Amino acid sequence: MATPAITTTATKRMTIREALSQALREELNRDDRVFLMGEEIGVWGGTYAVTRGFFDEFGERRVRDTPIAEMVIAGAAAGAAMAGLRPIAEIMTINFAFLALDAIVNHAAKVHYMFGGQFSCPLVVRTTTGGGRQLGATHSHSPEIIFAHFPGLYVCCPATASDAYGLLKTAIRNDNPVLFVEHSTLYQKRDEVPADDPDYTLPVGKSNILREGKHVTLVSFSKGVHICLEAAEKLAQEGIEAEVVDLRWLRPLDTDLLIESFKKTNRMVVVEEGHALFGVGAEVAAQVTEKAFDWMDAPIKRVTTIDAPLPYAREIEQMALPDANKVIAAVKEIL
Amino acid sequence: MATPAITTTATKRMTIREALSQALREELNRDDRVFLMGEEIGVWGGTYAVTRGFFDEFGERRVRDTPIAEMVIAGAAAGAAMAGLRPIAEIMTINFAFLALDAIVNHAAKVHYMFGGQFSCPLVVRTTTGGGRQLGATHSHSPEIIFAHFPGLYVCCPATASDAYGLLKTAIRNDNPVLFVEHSTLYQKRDEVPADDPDYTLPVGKSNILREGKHVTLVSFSKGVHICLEAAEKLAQEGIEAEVVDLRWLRPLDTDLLIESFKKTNRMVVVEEGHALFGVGAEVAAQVTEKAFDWMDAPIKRVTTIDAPLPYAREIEQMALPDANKVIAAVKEIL
Amino acid sequence: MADLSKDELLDMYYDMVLIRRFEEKSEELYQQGKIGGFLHLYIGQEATGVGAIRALRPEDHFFTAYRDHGVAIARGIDIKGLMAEMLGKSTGVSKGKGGSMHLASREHNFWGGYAIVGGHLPLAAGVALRARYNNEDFGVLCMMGDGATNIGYFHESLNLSAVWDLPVVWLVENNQYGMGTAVERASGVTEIVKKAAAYGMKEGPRADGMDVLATYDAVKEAMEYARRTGPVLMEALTYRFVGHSMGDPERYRTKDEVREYQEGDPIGKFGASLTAKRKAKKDELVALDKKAAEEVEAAVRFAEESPEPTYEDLFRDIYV
Amino acid sequence: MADLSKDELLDMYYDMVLIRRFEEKSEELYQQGKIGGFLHLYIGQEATGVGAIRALRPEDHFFTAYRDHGVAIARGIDIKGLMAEMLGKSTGVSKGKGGSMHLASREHNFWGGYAIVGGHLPLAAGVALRARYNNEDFGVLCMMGDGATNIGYFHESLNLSAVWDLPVVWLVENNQYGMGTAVERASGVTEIVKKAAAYGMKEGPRADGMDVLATYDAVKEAMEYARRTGPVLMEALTYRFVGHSMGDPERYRTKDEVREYQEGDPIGKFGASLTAKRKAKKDELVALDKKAAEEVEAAVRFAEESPEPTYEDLFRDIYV
Ligand SMILES: Cc1ncc(C[n+]2csc(CCOP(=O)(O)OP(=O)(O)O)c2C)c(N)n1
Ligand SMILES: Cc1ncc(C[n+]2csc(CCOP(=O)(O)OP(=O)(O)O)c2C)c(N)n1
Ligand SMILES: [Mg+2]
Ligand SMILES: [Mg+2]
Repeated sequence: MATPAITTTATKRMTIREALSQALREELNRDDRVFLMGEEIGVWGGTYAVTRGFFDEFGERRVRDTPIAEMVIAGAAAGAAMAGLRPIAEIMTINFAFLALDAIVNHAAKVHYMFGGQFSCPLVVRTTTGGGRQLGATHSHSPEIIFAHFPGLYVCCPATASDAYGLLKTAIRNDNPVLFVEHSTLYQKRDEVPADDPDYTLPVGKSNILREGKHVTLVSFSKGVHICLEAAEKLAQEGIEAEVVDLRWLRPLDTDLLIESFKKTNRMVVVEEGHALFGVGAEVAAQVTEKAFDWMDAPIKRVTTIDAPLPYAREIEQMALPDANKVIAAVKEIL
Repeated sequence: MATPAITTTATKRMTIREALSQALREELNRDDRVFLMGEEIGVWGGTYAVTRGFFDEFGERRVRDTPIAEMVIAGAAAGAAMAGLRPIAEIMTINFAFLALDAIVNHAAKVHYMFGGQFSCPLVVRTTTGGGRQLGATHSHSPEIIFAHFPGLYVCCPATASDAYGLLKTAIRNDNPVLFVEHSTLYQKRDEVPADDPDYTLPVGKSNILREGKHVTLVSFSKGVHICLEAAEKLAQEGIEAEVVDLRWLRPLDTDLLIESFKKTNRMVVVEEGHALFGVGAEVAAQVTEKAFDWMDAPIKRVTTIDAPLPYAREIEQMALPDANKVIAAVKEIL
Repeated sequence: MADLSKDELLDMYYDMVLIRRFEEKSEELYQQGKIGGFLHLYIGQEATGVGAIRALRPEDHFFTAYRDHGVAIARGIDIKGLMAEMLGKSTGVSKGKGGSMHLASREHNFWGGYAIVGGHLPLAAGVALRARYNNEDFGVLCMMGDGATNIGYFHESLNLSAVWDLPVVWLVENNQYGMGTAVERASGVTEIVKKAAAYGMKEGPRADGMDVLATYDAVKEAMEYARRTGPVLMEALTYRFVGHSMGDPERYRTKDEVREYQEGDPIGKFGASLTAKRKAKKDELVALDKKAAEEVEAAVRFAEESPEPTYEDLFRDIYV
Repeated sequence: MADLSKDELLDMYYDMVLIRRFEEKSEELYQQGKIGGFLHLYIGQEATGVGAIRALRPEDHFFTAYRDHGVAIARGIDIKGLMAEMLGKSTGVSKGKGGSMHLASREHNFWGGYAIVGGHLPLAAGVALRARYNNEDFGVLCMMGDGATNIGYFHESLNLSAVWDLPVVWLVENNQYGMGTAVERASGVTEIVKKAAAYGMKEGPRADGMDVLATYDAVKEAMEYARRTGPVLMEALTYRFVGHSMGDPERYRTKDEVREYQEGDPIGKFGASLTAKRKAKKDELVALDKKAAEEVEAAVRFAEESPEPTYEDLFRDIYV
């Protein structure tokens, strides 16, 4: 197991939402340079209620409601970061971050390099991703790869409450711009979060093995991790032991653990909620073929959202998304 | 060879710039619904001179200079397309298309689906891509994949004058939104273009074999194709025969020809000017492992721009980009 | 009462009531889990939508954001297809793919419901461009919320429309909040029509959006100007009586504030003025009320009985 | 002559001349292939840059677009590091990675040179936010071209600065064209300061950007207002005597128009007024001219002799 052993510290069971709130609250308390800005994070309490109560607790200096203006939310936060503050900008959903792509990729992620290292941009952009909520084609994207493609940025996609807690702190304390992508259907997921170490962080760009197994390696991030765990559970009942790797970060993309795992299992399924074309599965497959070619017993399978926009109607939307059954089917194809 | 045999028609030797101009001129003359809009396409004559003279020839109704406002250039063109016109919007470079990502991906590419097929959006967005011109980090991206990831859109990346001519006509006459990506350093490339058929078009989503060979398959698109051809030429001198596949389109992505080729050569190098992570090489490698696993004698290699922003300084910028020598080195690693 | 006949006035009243019943029913169906996604109700804003749409000619075109049920009804789209859409059925106006936020009907020149704030503004400019390009005599009415006037799309679209003299009425439904953010917390200027000055554009009126006839008159005049001359930016001052969408904690306004506005209910007010001005008798209005409720029930039945889209439909209409 | 001493006035004159010589030299080096990429010269606009920058305090901050050499020089950045940057050398202010469009110097609070039109406006707002957040007494001067005022970034940034009372002077260098597009072909309003009305923002003056002291006075006053109260939108009316960048076919304006402006050359005009008002003798100015030429030559020598960045540098400074 690659996770820093958290068994030595006291833990508390909480939801991802609570873990994120706690991380934010602690960081706001720790460092006056840290502040939040974004749509509906203040008076409303956050559309996903992560910042509920913060406006009263920290006041409007630290918790800043903004106009609906994603370009300047990301861009002004980047400027404040360059000037020495530690902004956490919230873009309500990653779909709206399309409008902030230039500010994030061409500005936040480039100023350090482009000016020869004179400026840094310790910015966190928090946002939510994912389909499955009947929001239709424009509101259901999982397009993390279009950000993670670009050097200069980090992209972090936590799947559990303890990771959400540790990784958000990592992101806030890191001196580089980080796109921090939460999954809109995971906020109620619960697990054990370190409870006595306000300095608990996790390393940048390190993946994690969440379940050990020897027959097949399942690789994912964000919600896909839970799909993999569910599939692994069911596969175990048939005697198939799946190892589950949580990438945690799409940039830097750590393929060491999964390749190690693959060298043991010789089989792999990559699961993601984005579309397949130029997706995470593609990259993982390419790296595995390149670095572990001699261990390949079967092609690497990908389980993704189908190659269509997401529709509104409930049933067919669910059919379009990855799920445990599709993962199980993919595993069986290559076993 | 998969290209429609153009030897039966008369041809004329011209540059990509001339081929594009001619295609545009012919389509403007053929169909009054076709018009151009974009920055500096009129009075200036186009920053890459593709539309030089058009403003005088067709007038400001058909050749419309716009403010510097990429969101509305793409978005208003999409609206005009929905209303039955056939706009060709020009975004000066694909870097500026970051600002139009939402208009292109969330609107142009989604209206047909999202409203149950009621509207169509026969829009062409022409733009230029590529590094190597000392323009620095924000102006040197080759981010085609971030558009091609999304269903609802077509992405076309011609490499030769005859393709530029035929594919641009295809794009204009097609009823779907097409991002048409020209390479800023290829405008002076010359080849034979069909000269007596104003209805010459090429199929959507069909790749093309530009050189036959049996030892290795080189796959690319846009400028990478010329890098591959140069590499193939040099390899031939050493007795290594490389087959060169031009993808032409990144969406739909046609992997039939390259897989066929791979089944013959059992070795492949994919070349692209974008960054590697989640790039075209990743996708091709993933598909080949999946569909031609039994023919794999070696891992698939990728030659891409390095994983760093592009710098200004000439020499090191060139070092950062793919070139024929890197392709040759990659080939030799897997032979 | 404007230039409207008794029948037209009663039609407008009926539309307002129909919207109200439709929205109440939608809320119920949402709570039953039959409608999913986000649901943005039009309750309180009926006068704006009905007055504005009524000012259009059939050949005019219309765009709005996700708060689109009311205007879709006002435009005369059969509520069966609307309700079916909300329930995600294949008989819905968008075949169940769009949902509540993406109602559209090509035959009504009703281009939809768009859920990216400001994203439809350039599309509206593009449709308006056709009028100039082909020298056609139509205008485009593009509605948006107050919050949408702070996004880049607004700026680029209004400016282009001004430079190209496009026939668009940019109608801001100023309901005083974008989600929970009051206009003055989001916009440097609270009189949104003042933004016209940045484009040398005609500054239209700030119409009383709780008064259907005032809105009608103002939009009609603006549309005439737009068709003939060029774009207009105007407002309708209105208020939503319910949350932004389902599950809004409504911490940003007081119950008293809401109550005060509810007392000026646009439907009640319009009904009262119709009877006062002897355009309608009380029982005529009551009958219309009943008819609306029945029409909504029938629509729900239709929607409930309609088939869902199938797996195959997922792959239809991605490309032409 | 404003509140400036003789030394300061001569300094300003020197800066303007130094910019002119630097730019002429740059053009030459571009033609020799020693400078690459795009090159946007400041010739004709010197008075705007020098007047505006001189109005800043050292603790104020500065942002501009890609037409940045002139202002970098005016801000007192050693031209050796600037010229080395233009030649892509590792001794350049941005270590050869930024080039002509991305000059910056942290120690001068000179945040660069940005090549995405409008992209630096939110960054400037963000730096200004620090002043309010920490209750610090500085302002931010953010320059942009006339063409940049039509992009979404402009709208969102100006609005946010207004809502948050940020200490920014938004200074539009109105040289009448964005590339080849005249202001009136790109903007619904040609008096760009009128756009302030959309944000309830202070409308600053349209200063004579060909007059260094007029620009100085106007920016100084605006900066004082900004530091104390909030943002200002102002213009400097100026003109570029040369093409937008190298290789501009200049089909969009006549030679006569250019000649007319050249007759009002800001350097000649300022020099003449200095001698007329007995602030300087003619030969003092000639001496400064000569000194500037020598300084430029020395900078070129420095740059040419400097090493290029190496392959390893490609991978430096991607992340902190
Ligand atoms: C680009 C974008 N950013 C954020 C959102 C989330 N969002 C949906 S509605 C809304 C408020 C819009 O307010 P307003 O324009 O006043 O319209 P109203 O809901 O009051 O009708 C927000 C922030 C979005 N859909 N799109
Ligand atoms: C977003 C974006 N679109 C287009 C361009 C290409 N471009 C570079 S400079 C320029 C003109 C800008 O004009 P203006 O703002 O008036 O500045 P000036 O060059 O006159 O100083 C354009 C269109 C760009 N760099 N960025
Ligand atoms: Mg509102
Ligand atoms: Mg200009």
